[in-house]
Amino acid sequence: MAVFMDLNITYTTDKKRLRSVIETAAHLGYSTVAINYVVDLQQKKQEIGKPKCVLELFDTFPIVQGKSRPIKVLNRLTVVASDPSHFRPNAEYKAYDLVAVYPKTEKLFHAACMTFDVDIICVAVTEKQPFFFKRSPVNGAIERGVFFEISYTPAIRDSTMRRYTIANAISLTETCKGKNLIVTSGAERPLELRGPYDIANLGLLFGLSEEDGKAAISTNCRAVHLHGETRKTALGIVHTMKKDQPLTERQEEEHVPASKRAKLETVDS
Amino acid sequence: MYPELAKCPRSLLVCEKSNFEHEKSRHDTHVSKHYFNHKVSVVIPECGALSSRLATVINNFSKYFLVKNLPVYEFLDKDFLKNVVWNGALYALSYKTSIDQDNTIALLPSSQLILSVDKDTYEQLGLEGKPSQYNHRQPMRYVVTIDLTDKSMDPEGKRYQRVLSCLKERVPLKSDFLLGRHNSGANGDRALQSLLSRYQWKEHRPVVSSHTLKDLPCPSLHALDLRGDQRSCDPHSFLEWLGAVSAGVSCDNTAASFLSTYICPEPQTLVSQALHCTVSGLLLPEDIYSLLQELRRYFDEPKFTSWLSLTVHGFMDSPVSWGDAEHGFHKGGENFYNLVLFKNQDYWLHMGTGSHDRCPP
Amino acid sequence: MRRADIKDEPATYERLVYKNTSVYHYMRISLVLENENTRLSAAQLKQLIVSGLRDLYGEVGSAFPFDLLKFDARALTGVLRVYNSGLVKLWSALTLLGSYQNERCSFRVTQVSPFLLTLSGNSRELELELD
Amino acid sequence: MVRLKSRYLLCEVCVSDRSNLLLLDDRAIYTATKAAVARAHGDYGAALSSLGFSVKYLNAHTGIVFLRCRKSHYRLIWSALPFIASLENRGQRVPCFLNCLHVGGTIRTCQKYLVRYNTQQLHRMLPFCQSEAERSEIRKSLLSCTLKKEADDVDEEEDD
Repeated sequence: MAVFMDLNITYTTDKKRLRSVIETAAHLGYSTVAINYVVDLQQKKQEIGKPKCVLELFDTFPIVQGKSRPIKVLNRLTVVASDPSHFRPNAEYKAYDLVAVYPKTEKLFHAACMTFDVDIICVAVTEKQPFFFKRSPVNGAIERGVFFEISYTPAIRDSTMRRYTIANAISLTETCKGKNLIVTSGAERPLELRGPYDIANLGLLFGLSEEDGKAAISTNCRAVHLHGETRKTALGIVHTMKKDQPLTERQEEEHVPASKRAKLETVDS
Repeated sequence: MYPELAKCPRSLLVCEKSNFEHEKSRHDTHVSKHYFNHKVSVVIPECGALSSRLATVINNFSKYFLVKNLPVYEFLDKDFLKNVVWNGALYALSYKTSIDQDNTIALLPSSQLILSVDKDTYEQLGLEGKPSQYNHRQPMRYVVTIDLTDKSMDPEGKRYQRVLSCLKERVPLKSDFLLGRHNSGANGDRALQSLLSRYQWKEHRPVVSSHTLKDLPCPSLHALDLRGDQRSCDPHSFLEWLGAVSAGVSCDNTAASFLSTYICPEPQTLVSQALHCTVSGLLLPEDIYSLLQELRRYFDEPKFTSWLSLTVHGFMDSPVSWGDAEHGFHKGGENFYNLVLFKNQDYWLHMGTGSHDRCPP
Repeated sequence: MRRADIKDEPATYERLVYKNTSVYHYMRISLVLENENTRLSAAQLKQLIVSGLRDLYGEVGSAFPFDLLKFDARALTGVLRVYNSGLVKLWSALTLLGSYQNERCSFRVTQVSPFLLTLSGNSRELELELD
Repeated sequence: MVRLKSRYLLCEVCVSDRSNLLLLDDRAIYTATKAAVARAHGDYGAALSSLGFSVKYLNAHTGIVFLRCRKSHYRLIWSALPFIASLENRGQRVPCFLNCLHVGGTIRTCQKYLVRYNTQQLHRMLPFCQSEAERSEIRKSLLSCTLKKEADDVDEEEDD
């Protein structure tokens, strides 16, 4: 099992509030959070900008509750796509640690599952799912290592949204059988965050098993993070980093298969 | 209505009754095999203050150390191995590491080094281990057990060198540690001090607190009735009552009250006062055993109460519970035992664990 | 096993294994409110939880008893006891509760256990200083 | 490919004045059922029941309704049915209650049950007939009570 992560903290320009959300996340025991920049290209004057440098947020990052290390903050881009032209991976995407897409139509959902170079596919939680989750795209996404995301904050805010969240989540878990699912907050305020064990329990309402619920905030998020890294580093094969390795270690590593070695390198970073 | 929502995590409770003077009584092994204890609490009905002898035992609990950023390979230091580890009295547990999230490391007094590590660390480490029992779909956690007393782990041997290089060069595993040591030999002290001197550390004493409870409804227990058929209450109710006492939950409710319907289990008596004493920190089984022996002597003089209780909580994030049985954390990592001591040296032993744990021995 | 007539006979060995027989689960909770000056009584807290349960599970689904064993009105912390079958429902209702009298709030569940005893022995709360 | 299994609830709308039945339509039943589920089982129940729930068939003459829902939570809807006290359509309230006759895994088993049920009802009516014409009418209906003829049409199975 891996550390707990919340890969969706909604970005706000209110720096103080953003900071207090991240502090609360650390206090609740999340080891990694991602600040989410949502871009809806349907609306005017929306463009993908550079994310703010996370180092600007804090002088010293808050310490995770129950650990002796500080919280890790990532940047994430979410593209709301209602038209295939909206999703154009370019250099700007590279500045983000994670890339997510929120497909509005079935056609785009299919494309997101099968071809788009993304880490996360968002599932509608504020409206009734406009299409069914078909097994073949969902299985395709699972095979490609792309994860589906359900955010719980709208379910806290409003009773109708809560129904949509639960209904959409259940229809997704019926198709994906609890695999490749992450649960995130999407919080804008500290009081909208919930503790990791609470969310693991909430997973039962979404049709997940107890273990799957816990995986949805830990193991699966770790996989998303790794997937994001591999996307950044040319399929995870080529990755440059400074590291002095003693000769003995090199020799010993010889018996690790090539594919494994590549994986290890990304983990190190 | 919702079968999927009515389930809850598994829990286990093992209850035993026996007599301390029984030849085959295993109370000593149960106490000494529960390595990492975090809190001890004693409840003595009809008692106002700790007797001086009990107070001495409790205040003499061994002190322990918190060491910052201690690399694991330091445990394999030749001098340290010889003088401290092999003497079989060192308890080390990584501090502020969660068994369901982080790499957790423990050194048992049996000289077994247990590394409960995540998949990434395991793959890089290159030491042989086995997947954790509490893995889900794919193994994400592995447990590496290294027996430091094994012949192959002789400091001259090849395997020793390999383990050392893995822990030193491949993955320099380090963590904050809680260290506790029981018997102090001069050589051991020197070796331990030389290790500590290289890192940031601080000595801690177990924290003792005790208070007296007045007019407490108290279940009456009868040594022969463990099940609670007639003359005692059943084990779960008894433990619940003990929990209520520790947490300061009031028992005076009626069945109709809105807030709580909790009442003290039947049969009950009202005791005028009861002593509740707790010790917390890294508590060594040896100290707990001497506390147990002292508590047995409590009944040497005539007392009003017919029983007293001793509860020992284990560390929730320890990689082992009893002996080398793997321990995990699902929704809670409870592993504890409770001893009820009776006048005639009879005792009850309750051992409880949560969902990610083997059945207690 | 029981021999009522012989009083001081030492107990014979007996071992019982109870698997999942704990009827209750216990939760340690604390309530965080947006306005730190808002006060509420134990009864109001229980009422808040009951209404949260009713919203999420309706009149039929929320019809199960639970106890507020302890409540500290100053720190807004408490201990709940609930039947095993109601644990997931109660817990999720607490998670999804977001407001108290039009004020944002949040329940933090500190610990959940099948044994009340372990709520007072949480090793994750062991804080040691190093100075 | 795994099939999502369904359950069909065969219900009878019981009203005091049978002419009111003609006021009903699918929508009225649908909204009333959903509201009852939301009241009895809250947001969670409402969310669950919104999946795969539909009014498959309504016979406004006889008040026979087929409700379809997922097998995994048919109890949820079934248990909420007794809470329906009235149906509303175009501003008119019809006090009624729903009587669940049968729960089946396919429409066909429900249909078979319905035929049997209606045969029974016809038999019960036979002794109360006033005239020979009525009697022969019912006899005719009884003879036509078979699934073979109109396998996929429940509509004409009966009439009272």
